[in-house]
Amino acid sequence: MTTQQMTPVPDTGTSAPESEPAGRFTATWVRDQAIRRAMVIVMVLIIAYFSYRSARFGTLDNIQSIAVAAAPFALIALGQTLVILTGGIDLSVGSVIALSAMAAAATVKDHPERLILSVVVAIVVGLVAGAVNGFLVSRVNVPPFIATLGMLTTASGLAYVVGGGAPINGLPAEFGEIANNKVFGLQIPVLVMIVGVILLAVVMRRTSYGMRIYAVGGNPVAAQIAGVKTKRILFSVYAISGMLAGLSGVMLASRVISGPPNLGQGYELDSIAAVVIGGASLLGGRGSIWGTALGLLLIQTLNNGLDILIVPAYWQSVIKGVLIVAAVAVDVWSARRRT
Amino acid sequence: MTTQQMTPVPDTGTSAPESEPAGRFTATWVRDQAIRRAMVIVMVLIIAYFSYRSARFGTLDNIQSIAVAAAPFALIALGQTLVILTGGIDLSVGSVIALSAMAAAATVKDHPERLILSVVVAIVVGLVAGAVNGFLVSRVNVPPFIATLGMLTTASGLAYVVGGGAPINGLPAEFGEIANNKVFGLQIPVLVMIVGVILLAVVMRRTSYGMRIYAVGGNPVAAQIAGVKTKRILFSVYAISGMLAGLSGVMLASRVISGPPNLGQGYELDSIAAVVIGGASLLGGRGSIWGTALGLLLIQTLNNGLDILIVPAYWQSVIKGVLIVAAVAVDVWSARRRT
Amino acid sequence: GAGDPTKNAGAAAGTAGGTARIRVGISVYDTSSFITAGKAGIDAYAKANNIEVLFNSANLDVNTQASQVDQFINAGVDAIIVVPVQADSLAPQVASAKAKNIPFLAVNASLNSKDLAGSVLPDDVKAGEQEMQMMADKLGGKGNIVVLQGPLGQSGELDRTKGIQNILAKYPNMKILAKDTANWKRDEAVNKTKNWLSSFGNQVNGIVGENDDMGLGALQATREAGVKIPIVGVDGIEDGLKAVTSGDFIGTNLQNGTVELAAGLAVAAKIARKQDVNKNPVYLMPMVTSENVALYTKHIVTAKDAFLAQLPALIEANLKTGKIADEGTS
Amino acid sequence: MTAPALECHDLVKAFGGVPVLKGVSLTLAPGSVTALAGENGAGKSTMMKIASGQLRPDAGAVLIEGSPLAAGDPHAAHRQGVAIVPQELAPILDMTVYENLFLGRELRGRTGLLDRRRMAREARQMLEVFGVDIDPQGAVRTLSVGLRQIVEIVKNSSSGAKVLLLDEPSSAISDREVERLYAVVNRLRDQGVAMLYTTHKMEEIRALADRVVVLRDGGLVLDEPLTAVTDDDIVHAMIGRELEDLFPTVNAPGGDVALEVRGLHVQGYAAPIDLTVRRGEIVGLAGLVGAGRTELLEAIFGVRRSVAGSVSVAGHGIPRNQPAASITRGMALVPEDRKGAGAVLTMSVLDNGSLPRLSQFTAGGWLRQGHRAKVVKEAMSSVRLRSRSLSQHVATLSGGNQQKVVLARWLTGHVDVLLLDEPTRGVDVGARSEIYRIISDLADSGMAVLMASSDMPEVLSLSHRALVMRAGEVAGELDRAALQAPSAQDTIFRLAAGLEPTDNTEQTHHTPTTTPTEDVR
Ligand SMILES: Nc1ncnc2c1ncn2[C@@H]1O[C@H](COP(=O)(O)OP(=O)(O)OP(=O)(O)O)[C@@H](O)[C@H]1O
Ligand SMILES: Nc1ncnc2c1ncn2[C@@H]1O[C@H](COP(=O)(O)OP(=O)(O)OP(=O)(O)O)[C@@H](O)[C@H]1O
Ligand SMILES: [Mg+2]
Ligand SMILES: [Mg+2]
Repeated sequence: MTTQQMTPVPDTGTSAPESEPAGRFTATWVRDQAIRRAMVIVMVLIIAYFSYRSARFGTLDNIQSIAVAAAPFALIALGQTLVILTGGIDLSVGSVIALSAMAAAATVKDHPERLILSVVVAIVVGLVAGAVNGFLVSRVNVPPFIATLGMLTTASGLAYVVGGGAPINGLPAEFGEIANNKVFGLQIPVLVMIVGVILLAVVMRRTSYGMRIYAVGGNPVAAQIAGVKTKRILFSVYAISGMLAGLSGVMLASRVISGPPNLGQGYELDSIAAVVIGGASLLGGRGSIWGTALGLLLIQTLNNGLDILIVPAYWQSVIKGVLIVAAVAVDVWSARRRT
Repeated sequence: MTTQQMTPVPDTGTSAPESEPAGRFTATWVRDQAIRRAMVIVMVLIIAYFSYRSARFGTLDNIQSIAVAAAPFALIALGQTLVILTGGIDLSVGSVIALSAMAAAATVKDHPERLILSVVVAIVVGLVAGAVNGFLVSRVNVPPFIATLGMLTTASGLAYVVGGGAPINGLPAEFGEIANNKVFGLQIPVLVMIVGVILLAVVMRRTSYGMRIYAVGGNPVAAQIAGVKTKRILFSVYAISGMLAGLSGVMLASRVISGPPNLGQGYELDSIAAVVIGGASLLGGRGSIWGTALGLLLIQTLNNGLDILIVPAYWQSVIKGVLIVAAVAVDVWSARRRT
Repeated sequence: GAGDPTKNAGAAAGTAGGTARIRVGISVYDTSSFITAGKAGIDAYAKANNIEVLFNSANLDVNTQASQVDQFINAGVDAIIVVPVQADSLAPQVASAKAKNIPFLAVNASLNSKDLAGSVLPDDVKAGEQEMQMMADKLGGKGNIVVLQGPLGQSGELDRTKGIQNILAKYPNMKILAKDTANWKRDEAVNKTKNWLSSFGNQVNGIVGENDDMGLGALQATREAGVKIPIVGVDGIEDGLKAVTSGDFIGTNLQNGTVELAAGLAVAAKIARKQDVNKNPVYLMPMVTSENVALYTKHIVTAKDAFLAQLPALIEANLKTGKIADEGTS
Repeated sequence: MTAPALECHDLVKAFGGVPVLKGVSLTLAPGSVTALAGENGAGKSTMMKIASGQLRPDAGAVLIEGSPLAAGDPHAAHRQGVAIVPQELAPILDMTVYENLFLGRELRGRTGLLDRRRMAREARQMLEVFGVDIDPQGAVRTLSVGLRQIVEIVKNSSSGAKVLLLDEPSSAISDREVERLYAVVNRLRDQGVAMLYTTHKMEEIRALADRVVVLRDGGLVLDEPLTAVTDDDIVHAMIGRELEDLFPTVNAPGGDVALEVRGLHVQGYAAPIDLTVRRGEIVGLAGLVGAGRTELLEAIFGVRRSVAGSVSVAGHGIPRNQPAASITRGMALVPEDRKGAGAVLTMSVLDNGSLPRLSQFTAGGWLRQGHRAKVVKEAMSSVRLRSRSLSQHVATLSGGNQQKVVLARWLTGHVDVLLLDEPTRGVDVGARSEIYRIISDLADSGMAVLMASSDMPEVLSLSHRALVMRAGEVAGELDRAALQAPSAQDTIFRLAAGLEPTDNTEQTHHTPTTTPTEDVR
């Protein structure tokens, strides 16, 4: 019953799925747009600055670089969005990436023909890890933070176990095809990202499953009284998040043709940040796929632009920290202005 | 608006009617005890196992080792408890530790006489970082997750800036006194930890400030209507958390007589885990200092015991992950049983 | 900004005067003390040799490092140096650099690719052997040791552990009681060592740290436990050298980032300029003991600036002799 | 006379461009009770929130004893002596009752540390006014909505405020407690407190108020001493038309049993319960606060665990503890706590409206947007929902309109058994008569209705039959004739309180033996 931002008014109102065709230009809609626009404006300013400072920034090559770097994050951020919409959190995505990457690497090592199998293995490993999270949260009622923190620790330990305490090296060059080959002129991870974003955006806005996720996050008791099988929904979002982390893991490993047991370390915070920057509430029920995509774009653009300007790593940290807070502050401010 | 644990019915509580008006032995109190007891039982089992496996585990020396290792964590976990009780989260404690350790190291480098000053500097640096968090959360309404994530990134960048990208080495031996000297037969950090726990436990139970922290976390709107200055309370808990992180930072740095810019990395998750294992809700309003102390003890005992049994690091991860989830699951289960 | 590289002809203090300015992209694994020391060497060498350096750090994330390499390729640099996050990774990135005719070098840890133009690698196995030998000598070939390892799976950890095992194989009376990672960190090493001391009591005769920081953490643990146990390390950081001087360490091995990374840049520049050079020199860490610690303390701590000033010349000389870890004598 | 305790000058407030208050002025004299009436969504709560500093008006000013109130600063309002019992109750669930009561004015001992013992003791005394047995050291979370409301009233009426704003304080409590509330209000009036009292119940206005103020569409349409107006004047001012009968005529029920509950044993309760409801029958569930009505309804529906027994709808047994299955079988529940259990506040009216029957609005998982909007719109307009559009978030609806959403969302499909828990809580007279009409229409169409209500006229006039609950058991039953007897109200009260029944009651189940005070929990 508590609101995270201390607003005296019950509602700071961002985007639940907005669906009604007639009510397009309602006050809520306008406010929604405004909120979104504030973040978009911040984004545009940042992009403009980078383009002004470096001719390299706006090139097609570089935009592709951003996309390729963003893809593995995008997948986990999508899963994270679903989890956060239910009011949960998935801290395990980073180490599930590591575990599934190791599993994929172990599969493909000395067996270049097992390329497809390695992808399947990674996805299944991710799915199993996610299902365990989902089971713990939905059936055993372990708070999501603890359930997924436990998985974070466990999976990262298991990633080392798979490799016997070392990375899996000497992988066949074919393993690189998963991430580095192109389809329709796009590297596969970029394509997967685009498909994933569109697919999930549609699911969240246009299907009953998406609506149920919002309902469970908005008010689990009310959702249950309205006949939503809250436990199943909860279970499913963690499973999906795990599965996407598995997919992300194999793509990351393939990109560098290596199975490092510490892959993905710390990605969980980045993915949560993307979701929250995108306007979601950690209390659940509020947020959207597009918001997450925007948050992700903000983080990735900063990473790329600051690298291009050869800003030393530690100053990059400082600048990123300040900018992210500033962007969200502007966003919060604009949201309140327009209420 | 949403409950983290998905209880199907509005109130979980149809408790036993034998609640006595006298106060002590109310149904809630009994339940509280039961909840606490489940975790205590788990703890006792773990300790019993370690003692059975290694005669060294129960020695006074080793208990002191656990206490010394626990102290810096304890400080940040205490601050984290206050923050979480208000429904917030402080992700920045780890990097505030780094920043204040670096600041203390820079102060004392080549100036052994600045020993006290270095402690003051560290505390002030922590306090300032915490105050910035508090300002952002209470005044600018930035969600705590983002405000403190921004600080996490910023402070860790600044820690490197202080050292010019490298650790500060070559510190005078006197710097070690802060952490290594003994008072009343206890190393100073252990003493600070004990005082801190008792002090904050009293503050939270016995002062209006403590009660108001619970109120702000339980229902900020209600607290405000009742005349609680919610913004000040919010501000203060972040400031305190930052200050304690600063103190923790200088104690850690003093123990290793060095200023490593990556000190404290990842401690935030450990501190949050201790608080949540101790029974606090991330939604705010629920938790206690004693619970946190217990959670901390669980984590630290595991760290120590698994080292003593010479379990490899990655298996330690796996075991810790599983045990933490299991402990909390037992706890949740027992809490429901006794409702 | 990062606009046109302005041609600056006058900067040649060393040997390469008059050559055209080149751009070298460098991606390092993280900002560590090794890298910071290395950066100083890189800057000194670059300035003397008309090189523009694009320097990025990957924050220990191999994906970030791959992206940084992509960016360097997009930028059309003349050479790329990577200090890898992960040994034996980045094969696709090396290949795509090769496709654009950009020489690609691995420094400090190997990359698994036949497309590499060169490499400057330390002999970490040797470093492990050296430190273990020092310990074996100190203990007279018998006794129990504990080993603090680097982050599991990093090439430094793997190779140094291997070196340690190589020597141990020669001493049947020496035994490892425990070995585990403390992730190169002092604060982790304190607690780990302390717990081991709890566990084994006075059975521990020696502590082998795979780097100085962990050795120093172990030193603190022994102090807290009130015991004195011989310790060795690797790297020769300021506090490590101090510990050797004071006798707290029986010794360490010097991995001078300033020299190693500057050598890496030198090799890359010469390959890019199509000059004659040994493309795969090996950095053999000098042993640091109480006898020679004074000189290294001078290079690394007390007379750092003077050492940097003559670094470009030293590097050129070392590349000719092939002993790239040579520190000179001044 | 002294300066007015509270003055509002031309308050204007709009949300997202839609005006809610259009220049309202109001004066409260010390030691007076002013009733604030108006339809759902008229702006009553908004006005109170402004007066208590929770909202900042777009224009206009609030004066407390002549000095201006800092806009949008609840703390300043508190300091200046304004207290509010909000409509959306705001207890701190995880804190104890006494902590809730003393928050912001904690009692401290000589050392400056909290004196918890004294707070608990004084809390007990404060609560005694209402004669309910609430343990001051229990967590508020364990209390029913009704008891929470009492805690809120006690808290704010004892804070020494000069101005007390009560926003529908009696919406969740039953007659017995309402009478205690009257006593409290009268005492405060004697102490010189100025009160503004929002209610939808005419008899409360009559019983308490000196003056009545009516808001319609954000404007002040009536401000008269109570003696100068009739009930009809007030209703007319509120809804802008005459209201015929509040209650529709109820027709005789059909013969088939629609809901059959056998030996249903609710977890945590002593006795199993049997009951049947026929098609077309409206069965009222009466009882004091905490009698277990909510629990019974929840257990029938499956959201509260039951450990034994059976529930069947139209002859089909339904699995226990599975709300989704109950819905498929044609059961519907309108819960008592609309905010906590009824609506998903973060979602729109449309989404809330379609949530219970999502499968009906989807084809292979895809939402049929047009169909959904059409059906929900029909359902919502059948209860005359006042919202800007179907996409308005439920959180921003007025309280009564939220209640309508929670009821109307079931009207999008077929329902055999409708379980209603305080269905008209917080609903204005106009809407209330509509809801009654809807309920009786639904019953006429063959639905079985089981309705828990603390509103006595509602039980008396709408039900074919009423069950009186006490301490989790059915203590007695009244048929239509008994309900229409003049003594019905008294009979129900006696049954509910466990007193000896008067002779014209049929007792079907159970003879009460315990004393009235110990059954409340
Ligand atoms: N935060 C908000 N955002 C948008 N609209 C709001 C908000 N709060 C209230 N409203 C709108 O303002 C109008 C007045 O609401 P208010 O709660 O004051 O009504 P009320 O008179 O108290 O009704 P009720 O009798 O149902 O409690 C309603 O139409 C409501 O939808
Ligand atoms: N854990 C508990 N400790 C003390 N009392 C409790 C606990 N749980 C429930 N109760 C009491 O049990 C009673 C049942 O409440 P409930 O709301 O179900 O009754 P009800 O008949 O629906 O009343 P109403 O609807 O009028 O509020 C309440 O008085 C509540 O305070
Ligand atoms: Mg209202
Ligand atoms: Mg009820």
